[in-house]
Amino acid sequence: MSARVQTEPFDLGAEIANFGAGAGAVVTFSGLVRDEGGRLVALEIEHYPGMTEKALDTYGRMAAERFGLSDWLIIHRHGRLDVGAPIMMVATASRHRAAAFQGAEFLMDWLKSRAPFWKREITLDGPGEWVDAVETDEDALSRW
Amino acid sequence: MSARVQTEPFDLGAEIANFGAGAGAVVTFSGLVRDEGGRLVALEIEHYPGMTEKALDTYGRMAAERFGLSDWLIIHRHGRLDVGAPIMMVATASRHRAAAFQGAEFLMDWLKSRAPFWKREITLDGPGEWVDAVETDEDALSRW
Amino acid sequence: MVVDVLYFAWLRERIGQPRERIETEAATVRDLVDQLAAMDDWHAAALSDLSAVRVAIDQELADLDARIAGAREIAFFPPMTGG
Amino acid sequence: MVVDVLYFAWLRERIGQPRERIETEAATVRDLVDQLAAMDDWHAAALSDLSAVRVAIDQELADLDARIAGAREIAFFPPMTGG
Repeated sequence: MSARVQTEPFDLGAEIANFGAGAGAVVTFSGLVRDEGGRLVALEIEHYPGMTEKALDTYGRMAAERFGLSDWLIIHRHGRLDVGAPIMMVATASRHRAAAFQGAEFLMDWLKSRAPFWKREITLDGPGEWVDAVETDEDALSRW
Repeated sequence: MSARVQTEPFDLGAEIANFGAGAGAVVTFSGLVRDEGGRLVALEIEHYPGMTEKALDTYGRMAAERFGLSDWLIIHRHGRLDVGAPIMMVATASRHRAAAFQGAEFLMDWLKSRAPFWKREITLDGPGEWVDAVETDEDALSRW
Repeated sequence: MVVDVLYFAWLRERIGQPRERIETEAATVRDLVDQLAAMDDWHAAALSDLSAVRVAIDQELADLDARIAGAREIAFFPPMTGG
Repeated sequence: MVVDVLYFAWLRERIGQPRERIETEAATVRDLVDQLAAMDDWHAAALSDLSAVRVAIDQELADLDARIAGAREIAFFPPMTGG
């Protein structure tokens, strides 16, 4: 039951090696930097120190309570992340699979639209555009 | 894009280290042996060699086509599996998170009710009851 | 025709063997079940509640009314509990 | 009252600084936006389209009509794009 914000990479396998002991179902999601058809070399991720940690912790607790998760983990990186690098991960553990899946999707929907992170594209020419929010991400929240 | 049936444990982290290269979203599910309140010491899993491999491959291809997955992986163990041990995993990779989540849930629903595996409980007294199929697992298939 | 009949999980245990070769004139799976159930008490008991029995013909799931002409391997087993 | 006003992402870039200390009599976030936009062209440009601006008061998301009495830190930023 923890949330971390860091610049360092993480090892998903190591993170969940001792995750959710006793649970029957563990779901993970990881987000990776896409190359967008070769256009990108990296993403630069900015966040709001202080608020970010509080927000992630709040969303983790919300998910645990709502879906009866026995464990949850959120890791989100910031700074410069090269194409192919892991940006973030969530993991959820529960007795049965439905709760673990729903908990992970719920966390992702909240993270995408309510956690204070902003992505900027880095191309061969240097820093480029800030990534626009996607309307479907905002819509996804309304299902919970 | 592969399915494996094996007695050996697997290492989820190692399995997805090179999984879904180029994807933006990777979802994993793993199922672990629960102790059922201390009643169980292990599960014994029987399967139908030949049919199992074909079934898993078929469901993987179905999921890939239906959700546009760029990669998928299914590993299911058989034989005696102690409490806490990993039973099986699926992983799905896609450009965006919704497809990766849906692909993984679809695979799990098919696996649970349509792949030829049977679980038997092993208690302190030795081999016990065969695990009954759960009606909600059958129902889960109807949503796809 | 001759088919290999396979049993899994508690069906295998009740019948007492994992597979047997059967000479049959059955047209459908249901006909084959009737023939098997008439062989002895163990087969009869194992196959008495067909709502708890699933079938595969040549390793593909099928239903009781499926025709078995040409099949080489017919398997009976309880509802699956993988995952 | 005195508040720390923070800017992130392109709002930070357009305004040219990540934070500033502001003396204000504003009752709501909207009042504060009006005061900031009146400071210079950079503030005015960055805050011209409020549909693209999100707000947090003391690190909690809030809306433009939220009252700011007692707030120590008010942040303006574009819609979030984490995950």
